[in-house]
Amino acid sequence: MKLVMVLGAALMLIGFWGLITRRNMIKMILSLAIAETGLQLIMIAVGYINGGTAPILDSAVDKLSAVQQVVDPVPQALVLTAIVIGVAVNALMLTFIIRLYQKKHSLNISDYKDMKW
Amino acid sequence: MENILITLLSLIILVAALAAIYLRNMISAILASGLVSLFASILYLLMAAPDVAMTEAAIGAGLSTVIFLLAFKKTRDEEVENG
Amino acid sequence: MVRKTIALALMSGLAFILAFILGDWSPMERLSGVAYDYVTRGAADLGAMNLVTAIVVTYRGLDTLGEVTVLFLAASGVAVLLRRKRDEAAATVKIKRAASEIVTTGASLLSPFIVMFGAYIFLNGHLSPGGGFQGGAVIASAVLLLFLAHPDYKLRHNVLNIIESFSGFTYVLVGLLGLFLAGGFLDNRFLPLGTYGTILSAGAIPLIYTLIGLKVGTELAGILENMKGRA
Amino acid sequence: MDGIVLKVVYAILSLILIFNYGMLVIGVTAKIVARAHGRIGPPFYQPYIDLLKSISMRTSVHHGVMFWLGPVFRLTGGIGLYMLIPAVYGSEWLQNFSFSGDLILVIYFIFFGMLGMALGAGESGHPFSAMGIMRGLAHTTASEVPFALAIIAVAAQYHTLSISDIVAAQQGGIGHWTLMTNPLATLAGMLAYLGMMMHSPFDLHMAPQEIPVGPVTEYNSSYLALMQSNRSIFASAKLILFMNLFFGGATSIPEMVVKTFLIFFFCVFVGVVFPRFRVEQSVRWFLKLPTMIGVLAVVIYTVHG
Amino acid sequence: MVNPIFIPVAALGMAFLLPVLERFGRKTVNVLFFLTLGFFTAASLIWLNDFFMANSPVLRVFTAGFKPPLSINLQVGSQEAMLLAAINVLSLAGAFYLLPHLNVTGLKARVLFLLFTLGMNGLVMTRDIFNLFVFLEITSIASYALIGMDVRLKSLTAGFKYMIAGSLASIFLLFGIILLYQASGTLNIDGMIASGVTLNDSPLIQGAAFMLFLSLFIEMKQFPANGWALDVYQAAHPGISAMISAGSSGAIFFALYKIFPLAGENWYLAAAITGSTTFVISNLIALRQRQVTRLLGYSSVGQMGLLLAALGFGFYVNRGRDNYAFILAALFFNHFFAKAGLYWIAGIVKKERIEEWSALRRNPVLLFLTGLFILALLGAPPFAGFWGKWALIMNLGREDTFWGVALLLFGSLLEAAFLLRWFGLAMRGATHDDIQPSPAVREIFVTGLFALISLTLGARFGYMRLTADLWTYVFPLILAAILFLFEGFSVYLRVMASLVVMLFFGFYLYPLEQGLAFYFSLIFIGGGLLMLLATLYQPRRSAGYYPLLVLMFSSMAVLTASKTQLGFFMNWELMTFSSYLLIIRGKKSRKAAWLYALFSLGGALAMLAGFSVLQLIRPGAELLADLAYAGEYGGVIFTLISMAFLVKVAALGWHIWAPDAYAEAEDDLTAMLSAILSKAGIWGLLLLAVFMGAPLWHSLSLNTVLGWLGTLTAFFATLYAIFQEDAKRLLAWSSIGQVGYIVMGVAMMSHLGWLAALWHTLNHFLFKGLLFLAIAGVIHRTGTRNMYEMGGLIKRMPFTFFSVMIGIIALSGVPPLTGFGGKWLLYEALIEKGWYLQAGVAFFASTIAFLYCYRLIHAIFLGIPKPDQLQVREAPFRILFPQYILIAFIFVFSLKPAWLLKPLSAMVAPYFTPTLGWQGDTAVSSLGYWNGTVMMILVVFIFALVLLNLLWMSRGSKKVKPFNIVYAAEKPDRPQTTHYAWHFFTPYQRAMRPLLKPLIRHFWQGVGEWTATGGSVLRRIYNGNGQSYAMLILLLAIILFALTAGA
Repeated sequence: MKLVMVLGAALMLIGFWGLITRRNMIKMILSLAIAETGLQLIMIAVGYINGGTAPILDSAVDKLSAVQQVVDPVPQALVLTAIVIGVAVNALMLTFIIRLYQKKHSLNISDYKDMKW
Repeated sequence: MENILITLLSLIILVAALAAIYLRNMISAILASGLVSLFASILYLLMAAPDVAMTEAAIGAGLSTVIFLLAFKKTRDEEVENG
Repeated sequence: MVRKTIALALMSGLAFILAFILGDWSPMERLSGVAYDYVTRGAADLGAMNLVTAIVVTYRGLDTLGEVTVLFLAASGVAVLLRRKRDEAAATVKIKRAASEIVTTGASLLSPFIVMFGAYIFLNGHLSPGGGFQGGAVIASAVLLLFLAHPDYKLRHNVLNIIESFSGFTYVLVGLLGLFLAGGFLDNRFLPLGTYGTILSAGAIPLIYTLIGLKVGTELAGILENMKGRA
Repeated sequence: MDGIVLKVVYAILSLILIFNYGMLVIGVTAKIVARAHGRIGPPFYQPYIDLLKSISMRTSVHHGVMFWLGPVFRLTGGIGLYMLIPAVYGSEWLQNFSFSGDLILVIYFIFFGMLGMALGAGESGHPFSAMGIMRGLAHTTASEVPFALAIIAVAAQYHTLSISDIVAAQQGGIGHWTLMTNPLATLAGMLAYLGMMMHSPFDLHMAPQEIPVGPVTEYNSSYLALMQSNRSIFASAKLILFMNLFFGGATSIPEMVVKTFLIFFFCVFVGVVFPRFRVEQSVRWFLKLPTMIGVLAVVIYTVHG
Repeated sequence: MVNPIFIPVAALGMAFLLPVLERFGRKTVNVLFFLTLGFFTAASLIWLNDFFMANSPVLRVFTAGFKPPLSINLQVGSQEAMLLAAINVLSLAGAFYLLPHLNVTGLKARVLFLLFTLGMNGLVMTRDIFNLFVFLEITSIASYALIGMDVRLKSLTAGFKYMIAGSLASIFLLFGIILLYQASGTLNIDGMIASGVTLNDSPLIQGAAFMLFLSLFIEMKQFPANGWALDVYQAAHPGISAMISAGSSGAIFFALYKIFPLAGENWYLAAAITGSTTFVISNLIALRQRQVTRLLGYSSVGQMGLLLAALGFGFYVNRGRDNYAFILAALFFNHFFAKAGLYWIAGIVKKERIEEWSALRRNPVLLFLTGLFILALLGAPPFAGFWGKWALIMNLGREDTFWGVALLLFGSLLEAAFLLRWFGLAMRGATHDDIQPSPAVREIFVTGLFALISLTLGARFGYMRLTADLWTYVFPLILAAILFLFEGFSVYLRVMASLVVMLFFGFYLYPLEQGLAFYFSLIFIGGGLLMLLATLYQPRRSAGYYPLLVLMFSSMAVLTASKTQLGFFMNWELMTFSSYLLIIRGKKSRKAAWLYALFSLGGALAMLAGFSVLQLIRPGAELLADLAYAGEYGGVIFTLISMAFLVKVAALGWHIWAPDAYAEAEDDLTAMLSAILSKAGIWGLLLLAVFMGAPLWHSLSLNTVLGWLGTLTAFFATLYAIFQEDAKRLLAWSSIGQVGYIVMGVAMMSHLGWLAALWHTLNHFLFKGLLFLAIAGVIHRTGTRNMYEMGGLIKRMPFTFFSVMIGIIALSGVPPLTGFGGKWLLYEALIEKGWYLQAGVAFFASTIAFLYCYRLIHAIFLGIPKPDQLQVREAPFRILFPQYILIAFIFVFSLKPAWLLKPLSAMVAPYFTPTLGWQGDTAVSSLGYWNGTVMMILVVFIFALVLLNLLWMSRGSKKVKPFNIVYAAEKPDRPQTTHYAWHFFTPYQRAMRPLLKPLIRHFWQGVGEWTATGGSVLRRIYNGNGQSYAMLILLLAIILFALTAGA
């Protein structure tokens, strides 16, 4: 699972890199989304137990010995929430971009420097 | 076997992520980021997280991509209109 | 160039930090802490097979309510931001190219089934993977399909609004029922836990997940509609 | 009560003495200077004549209350100053009112007359009188500095500010004079004295040649008379002060006359030799050499503790 | 008791339902909206009452019927109740304020607002860390939408930048949460704290803490990751900014406070460093800011930094939060209400640039509220910030954390600089247009409500701090409040009321004081009464004048009765602020008042630092008398505390404010400043000397330094005085110089020296009051302060002339009037002490004083009258009357110096063995003697004699008119250049040129410019690019990592 951990960290770094180097605002949001995905991978990896099964106590998993079999359900619950929240925020951000675009007809973040200092 | 799959997926995800950032064509970039989510959801499945996998596939890969595309369309349409 | 250099420096710093933190990370060996409790007593407590569902809907129900709220907020925010003044709306009316007939017909045929599928997902949330959010997203994709097929398709606002409000409000009410009839806010046990493993089990979990599914579906649909822009 | 009446009587006698002495010193000095220049010069009683002339002038004008009061202040200042200085050491009737204040009082009282004078002249409205006053005041502030330093050095030396005590400490021969025991202070004091006498080369504010009108010429008749009387009293008082401070004081009237005359002649002599300074020149001059000497005198005692 | 779960229930139920209810009309929606907010407020107020009045147990809510850590739990205890009450009151008031804005953007805006409120409530109540994240998201998303909802370019841009920052922060937060979860196996905050998991220093756990706190530091808008916040504050609707700056920042701060026990020691320090740096730097950058809302943004960010610093220090130095709860609460609520109020006012005024705020001038209510909130932000008493700052600095001192003291005090000074400049422009800026702010009743109501809350909170916090002599310390405020009721009545009534309350206060203080304290309070109160009488000469007085005057005088009097450091400092600040508010009433006194306030505050902060050093050596010391135990730190403490006093006496180096302030303040006020206010500094120096004696700095006696300072002040100020053209400025310099003599006297630490100082204190009050009042009368009649524009007024204003003449004779120290007494005592003392050189310089100074004395009286009263002043009348009786009372005192003490000197001698006797004896009326020192009585009689006698003589001799004298000089057919461009009174002492100036270089002014100007330049360089990092802001956030991450990883 270390591999997923590394992947998650790499995705986060790629996301941050995109965030601070891409001038296009949609790209910036995309980068953020990628970073979020990376983080979610990390979260799931944290909850993973080698060889564990999904935390669903169906016929495959014995209710009594479940503790030895299933992976940690808590990170999964958290990621579930995180994904939805992430999409919600992304949607709102994109809305901002649409509105901004209507004002200045540019997607370049450095065109929006009216306020500074 | 599983490890090889995970490695493969990881590579694909990384490439897709880099593509999402570096592709000039915005639609391709958005689709690439959708791919990231999609393959991530497969990873989730492999990591015994089917709930998350479903969510990621439906919301992260599906809806999210659509929203990006819609937003992109909105910011291009008007450019044409006003251009 | 300077910017790039700075960015590179920042990234290497960040990479170092991540490496430092995750360097000696090792996967969990076995369940501990609260997860242990959830796994050992979750099924007995709540009667849900899917432990993630048990956590999402009941144990950490407040989070989920908050999550729904976040989505609701985002939808409201998108709506507020993209609201059109009357004159603005009139000015941008334009004829959009209609999709091909196959697509149109297909969409009309498919969308009820997709909605059904969504409903299935959230109704079985306590038994199998999936739940309100996934189901809601699926429902929203039905709406998306309709949009694709009919570019000037208008949602029936009132219906959508009422469903959204109703499901949200009921969700809160159900939570209150938990408070008054059972152990606490969002406690699912004010309804009988039923037979373990059947669809009508796990107390109010299916009910709550249904409400969430409806709410999420309508909210996502709302977002999509607003982003698409009303013609 | 008896004591006070006696003191007043003594004071009046002392005043009469010093007034005439001052008149004579001025007259004699004028004569000597004239001789030195190779002129005949006025008679030594010329000051008396001038005074009488002023008093008996028919035409008399004034510019207002302050103008009117100016000479009064001036003469009060002169008389008051004299009253605060014991003229002759050991003589009961020439002690004046020196019991009412020490050196500090004396040096501050010098300003009383000046201020009144300046106010009076100011009211005349003539720009030149204002200018003269400006110069005089500016000059005084500078020349008083080394003097004050000298006084401080003397006070530090004798651990007293009482003039009588300072004189007492100098009794017993020339070797005990401040001149000998504290030459730096004496030097600073005597340089300051040149300025304080407002005699040439430090007499720009009087400026009899360049400026045809000034504070003194603004005044006439009886006003001028008051000022003339003051000049004799005030000058003598200052002479006596310097004598007391630096030259051992006097135990008898003749000693006083000799000593003060010599001191006065010192300044007359300097005035004959040196040309006149401009205001800023004289201010700077006083703030440089004499002040440095004074500071040195003071620092010695500061260091000694 | 209301179950806390009903807050989210009500909020969500209503939010979900509102879209359906829209069809019933806006009114219904509004009613329901406000009902919900009202419910929040009511519930939290009930909790507040329960916890503070009824001591109820902490409310704990377990959702889902399971105990934590299985389920999420909410908690409401006393701290939460306070926060909730504040937040919900803010929301209710803010919604009321924002009502038109919400109406414009439609129904959904109400939903956003409601959920925003819910988010803040949740942040406060929840005890689950992931739930915290959810509520943080709710709050953030609601605020993004609220910011952007007016779809203006600026607010959209700002909102977008905020969202990027917020997204980054939430990524970090989530990262931290999951790592913490892995380490502790729980998400419950209490559980985590209890498990002590973060004490482990494995990289994973340290990384978890790092991510967690990094995220919250970003949300707390810490430097340099705060560019987005500034844009938000600038661009958003001020009503929204108020909600964010006070509400959500506050809630986030509380969240941080909640989880801070998770932090390890390295984080305590990191928080302290980051917070104080943010505080200093944002205030520094704000110096160059002209945009009101952005200025407030910098201030908000700075305040967040202060809070974070206080939190960090609290743990760092104290290893616990007990002492710091008070501090945090005070600082927090102070900022909370004041900043919200200021944003609201900004929304009412609708002027972007601070220069345009002069429009406030005609709206006293708004001006009053603005001033009140600014004072609160500056930590003026009685606002909560004052108590918080005091306690914080004292605690830091106790814990030997002086770099914190230095940073925080420096930051406070910078904050004062820009806030007061803004206030000055509002109060006295040039008016640009006539568009007046037209506040709605609604807006004024909520702003006024917050002002009231600020005051009440201040009183509450003060009540907790002022344990001893409470009534004495707050008396001045009560008096001012009483007088406030008389505003709007005629001047006579107001003066009468002022006199009555001051007299009452005098009677109250009378039994409390003796000795020196009595003497000074006599000057403060008695002098105040006299000066109050003099104010009658101006028939019209703007609002607030008398309350402030009484506040100034009575707080000065309290200084003499203060036993505790806090009481002293409080009244010192009261005096400073009231005098600042008085000075700024002068027509052109904006800059002067600003300088005055800055120097005074700088001094006051130094005093604070001094007291905090004392805490180090004597922890918990509250009494002024504890200064006596300063020991080896005596030198430092003395130096620091004396700064405040040196500023007030305008000692050389700290005098920059004085000439301008004295010159530009209203004429009668100048008399009070010079005659009375400067004595407060003298009182302070005496106090220091009483308690600390003559402390050493290494081997140098600080009293020698002080002595030289006084000497040089006397000298240079006098020198400057003679070259002034403005009568008030001349007297101002003179005043500085004269007080320099008093400082010398105090510094001598001997019986005679103190006698000299005390004598001169009263005497300076008498003659400088006299002179300034007389000049006020002249200015009143002639309308000019330039002396060369006057002349010959002796004929038109003889009574005033007499006043001035007596004044300058007393000033110059010419016998026989009182001035000489001071000089005599001073020189006797100096020579006795062995300060010969100082005596020489002092003497030089006092001779120079003749020049300006003469200048003053000559240029104004003598010489030729100006053609346009031929009809000038004598000054009004109402201003002459107090002058003649002063003259009467001068004569009495001239004739019988013993009447004053003997009691003074008795007052000084407890401290030094008397070296001044008496023989009848003759005062005898170890060196000399002085009989003022005989002197007076002698001079009067001789004077009378000579006068009679002249009267007789000049009986035929004729009065003639003075002649005028002519311009010889030439009309000069600047007629004054041909006037002899113009540049009167030019030759002297030439002679003194080397001494006249304004080195000190240049020094301070340099300090100011370099500071401002520093600000403008630093603010370049806020280049407006959202992407750069993201980079700065990552930079903060790296900085924080470097700061914390070392441990």
